[in-house]
Amino acid sequence: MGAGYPECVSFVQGFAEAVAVNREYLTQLDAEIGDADHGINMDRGMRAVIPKVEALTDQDISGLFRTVAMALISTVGGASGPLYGTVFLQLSSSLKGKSEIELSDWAEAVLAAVTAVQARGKAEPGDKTMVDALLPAAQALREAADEGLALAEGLARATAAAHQGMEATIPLLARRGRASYLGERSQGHQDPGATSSWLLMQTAEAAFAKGN
Amino acid sequence: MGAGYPECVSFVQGFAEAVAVNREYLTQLDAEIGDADHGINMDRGMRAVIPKVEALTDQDISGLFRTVAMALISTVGGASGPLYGTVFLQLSSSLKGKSEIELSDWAEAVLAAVTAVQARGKAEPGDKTMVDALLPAAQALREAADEGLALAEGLARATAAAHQGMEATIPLLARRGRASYLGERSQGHQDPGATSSWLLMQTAEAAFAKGN
Amino acid sequence: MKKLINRPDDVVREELEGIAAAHSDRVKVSLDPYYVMRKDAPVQGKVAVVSGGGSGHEPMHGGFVGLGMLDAACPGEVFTSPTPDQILAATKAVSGGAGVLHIVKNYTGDILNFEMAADLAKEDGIQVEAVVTNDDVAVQDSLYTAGRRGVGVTVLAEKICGAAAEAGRPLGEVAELCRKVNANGRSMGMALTSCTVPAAGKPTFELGEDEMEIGIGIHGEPGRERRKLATADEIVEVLASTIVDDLPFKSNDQVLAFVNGMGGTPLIELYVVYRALDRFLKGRGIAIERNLVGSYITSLEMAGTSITLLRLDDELVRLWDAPVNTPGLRWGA
Amino acid sequence: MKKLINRPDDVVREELEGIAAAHSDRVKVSLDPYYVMRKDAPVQGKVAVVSGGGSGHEPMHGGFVGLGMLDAACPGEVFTSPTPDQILAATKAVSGGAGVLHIVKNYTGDILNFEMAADLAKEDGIQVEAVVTNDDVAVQDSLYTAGRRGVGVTVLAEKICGAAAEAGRPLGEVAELCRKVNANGRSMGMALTSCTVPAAGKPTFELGEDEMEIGIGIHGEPGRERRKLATADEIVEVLASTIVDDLPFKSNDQVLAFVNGMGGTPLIELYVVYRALDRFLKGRGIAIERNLVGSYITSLEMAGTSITLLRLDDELVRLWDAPVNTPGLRWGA
Ligand SMILES: Nc1ncnc2c1ncn2[C@@H]1O[C@H](COP(=O)(O)OP(=O)(O)O)[C@@H](O)[C@H]1O
Ligand SMILES: Nc1ncnc2c1ncn2[C@@H]1O[C@H](COP(=O)(O)OP(=O)(O)O)[C@@H](O)[C@H]1O
Ligand SMILES: [Mg+2]
Ligand SMILES: [Mg+2]
Ligand SMILES: [Mg+2]
Ligand SMILES: [Mg+2]
Repeated sequence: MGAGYPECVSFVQGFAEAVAVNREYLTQLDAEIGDADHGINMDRGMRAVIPKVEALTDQDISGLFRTVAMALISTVGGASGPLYGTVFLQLSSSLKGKSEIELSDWAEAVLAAVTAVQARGKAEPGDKTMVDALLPAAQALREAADEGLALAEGLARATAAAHQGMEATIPLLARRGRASYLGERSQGHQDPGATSSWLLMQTAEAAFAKGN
Repeated sequence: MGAGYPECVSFVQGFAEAVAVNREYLTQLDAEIGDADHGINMDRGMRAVIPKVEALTDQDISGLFRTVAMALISTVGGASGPLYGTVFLQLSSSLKGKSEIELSDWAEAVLAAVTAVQARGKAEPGDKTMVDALLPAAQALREAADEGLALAEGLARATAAAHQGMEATIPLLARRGRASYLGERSQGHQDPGATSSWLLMQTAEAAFAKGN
Repeated sequence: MKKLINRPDDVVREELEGIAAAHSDRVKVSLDPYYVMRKDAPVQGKVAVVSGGGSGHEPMHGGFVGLGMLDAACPGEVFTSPTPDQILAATKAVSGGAGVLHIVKNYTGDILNFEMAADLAKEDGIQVEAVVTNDDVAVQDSLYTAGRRGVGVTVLAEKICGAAAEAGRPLGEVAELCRKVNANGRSMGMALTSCTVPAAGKPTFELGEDEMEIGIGIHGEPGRERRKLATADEIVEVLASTIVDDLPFKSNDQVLAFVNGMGGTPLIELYVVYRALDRFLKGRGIAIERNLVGSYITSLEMAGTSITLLRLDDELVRLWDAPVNTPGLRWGA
Repeated sequence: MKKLINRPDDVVREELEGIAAAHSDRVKVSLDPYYVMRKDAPVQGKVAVVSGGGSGHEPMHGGFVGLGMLDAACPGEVFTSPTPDQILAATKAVSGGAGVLHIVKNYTGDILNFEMAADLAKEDGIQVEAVVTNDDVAVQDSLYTAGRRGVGVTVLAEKICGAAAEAGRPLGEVAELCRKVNANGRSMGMALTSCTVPAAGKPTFELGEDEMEIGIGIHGEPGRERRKLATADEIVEVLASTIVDDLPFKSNDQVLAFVNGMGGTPLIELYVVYRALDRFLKGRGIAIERNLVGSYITSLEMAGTSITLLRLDDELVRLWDAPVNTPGLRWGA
């Protein structure tokens, strides 16, 4: 049994809550190697998303993610606005027509989303960005789907992979985004965008895995 | 036996030293009810005075004090520059022609100096200014001279009177100078100018009373 | 103390050397004694406008020297009035035969030093008129005190009198105009932080994280009152209502609204303050005809703001709009 | 956090309302979405110059809208790039049929948002060229990084390109000119204190009483290196020699020297810095032909300075000298 429209809505709401709860934490991570606004940015964006999502009537998963994307793009700004906008835009187009998401659909959609983020932001794995959490998560989903695992299990692996990827950003030298200006001083700090991307995977798991 | 030219020079030098030693103290008093520069101002002035005084050759007391006055006026600025300049200008004219200062000369000169300061600055006794230290000192000198006391004793009384006048400024509400802008908040603080004026009387005593 | 300086004792001289290096197209700087003058001074037949005061208020006064504003400015040490010899030298240097106006902020030190200088200049045959600005409503005014401080209105008076002098008006009229500006202007300021006099090396006063000083001057002196930190709107309400009630400014008055930064406050905040002031004045029916937003009369790196209102008439508007070309204020040229 | 604001979330909107109230003679302000545009825009047949970026850098960019400089500026939240819809709306509003130049500082966020906006504008039939400024020598430049930040040169590029657009030059030329300014300009900055993002509520970094950050940007981000506090002369030596050696600027080069304050540094200190820079450049045989001293590209209330040098030729001098009439920069008008 896959995730339907209600699960997708609770994924989006769960992400908004996670971002709100971690607003200071994400901002503090960004203060260390950036400009102290990542939590503020994401929270502003997700707070704008919620009423838009609540106003939706037609139970369309693709439309839902498109709404999220447009709201993020027009309220977040910064690097994370277009990049998370791209994530949700790509989820929207990958999932067009679906009313239930199976593990293989989600794996494909997340992989396409990472690819789109890389196309926009030119970040390679290891550059200390959100890609370092998203790409391992997408790969874990892909492998889980290939192995024929249940949705819940695949999602759990994705969260674990994102978490590992996020933690692996700590020793990295930033090569993209604002942290790259710090050169060697960026080492020893966890990337804020990788952290919010881990939260994204975690909330997807929590929302989609209910009862799966 | 009165004070001669060498004693007057050591008075000026003593005042320069006293001001240097009390630079921070006077500045701190001014920080509380003024603009944190009285010690800096007086020290800048007296440092400029010393080489000018050392360059003098003609052993003339009046000329010495005039030199001090002109140096203070052209280097101190602020309220204290013209006011201490006025003090020394008046000492200079009161002591014109004298080669030794007796207690009655000094009493007359200091009284004339306070009067000149009041004419310039329009401060009345009790306005929380240097007048509150100088005027009691001048009056003590006058009385001591009238009583026929020795120079040393008269000077000691003047220092004590200046000290008392200085301390008496603490509860006063400032009505002249920068401290007056504070209104009631000026109460409870000792006036910086009254404090430097007490130092002036103290150094006069130390310099003139030697062996008297 | 964290400042971009070398030695505290050298700050004023080095600042003047910096001004000389940067603005030699418009000003000449004398280092002994200190003063800044228009490059083309003395302008023959023109009234010369001279001001001065302690340093630490930049761009005032040195930054206001140039066409349509000051002929010369005399900077003292930080927060210390200049000395008579400086003022005398500047007065002589810019005197073009039509007399010299001294614009003096009401501080004992400034008054006394300018008085001495004016006496000496008159002995040298130069006609001098002095006008004292005293626009700070935070200070109680009384015959028995030193009276109110001269603050923000000084900037406006220098601009307006400079324009009148440039237009060839005689000394008596320019001085009268200066008194008119002063009579129609009122100011009040507040601070979020203290400043540090370089030679003193530590902040003049200490303020808690949740405190502010209301009614400060421009010399790092404490204000009339310490209060709990408030919003920009509340602060403007306090400053502006005190100012408006004092003159008083009335409904249908036209004013120049000047929102000034104290040196450490960024422009973004000054616009938040201006917005509140605009609303406040609209509420009182007072029309802002002209405005000035920026850090023009400062107190070193103090964070805070002051508001100045000047009641305008056609003459003042015309003179305000006249060309000015100084490092600190420039338009129409 | 001590600021003259109301609620942290309202700072940008209220600032814009303040700008609208103060400068309605020259600009119009849109609050939904946020942008500031010339009052007389769109100017038919003229290339429009648009810039934008996070707020907190005032007067950049909103204060540079007006005759001879920007046609529109898009302010994001504090230190956060504006969104594509803002940039699109501003681009459409000022497009006068001759194309629009986007001047974009090199930050991932600015690049991405301006790119999206340009794509959308092109779909609407508007010709857009984007030029990226990246003048900060504190940042290592490499194909494999985000490259250098855009800082001080942006102000100069906006002035110079604005003048060229005003003179009627076509989009391709104005864009080429912008690339030329960027190619000939270099900057570096330092901080004595951190700043506090209003929504974050506490300083972005902590610095000891005897420490400074060298190689900072304009977003409160830490610099390349933390060092012991030094004198103004030593600081200038570090910044200026890194800048000069990078391009490199050579003996007999003519430059525009821009000494910028980071928002919390008073003018008196900037002149001490300018003096040191003037001496340093004289020592290298580099001639300062034009200069700019003041706080033009700031980082909220950060104390610190940045130096920008731009190699000049006759064309750049002419365009720099051309009239400009904006709230933040004005001459000849
Ligand atoms: N080129 C890029 N590709 C992918 N992710 C990026 C890129 N640049 C920045 N990021 C991500 O964006 C995060 C910062 O987002 P945020 O702080 O909201 O924006 P800004 O850097 O504009 O202030 C970084 O931690 C990083 O994960
Ligand atoms: N009108 C006045 N008459 C007499 N003394 C005055 C007057 N005004 C100020 N003073 C004295 O000057 C002192 C302050 O001197 P100083 O700090 O050097 O100058 P400023 O007030 O200009 O900074 C005060 O403490 C007070 O004693
Ligand atoms: Mg950030
Ligand atoms: Mg003082
Ligand atoms: Mg003083
Ligand atoms: Mg940002």
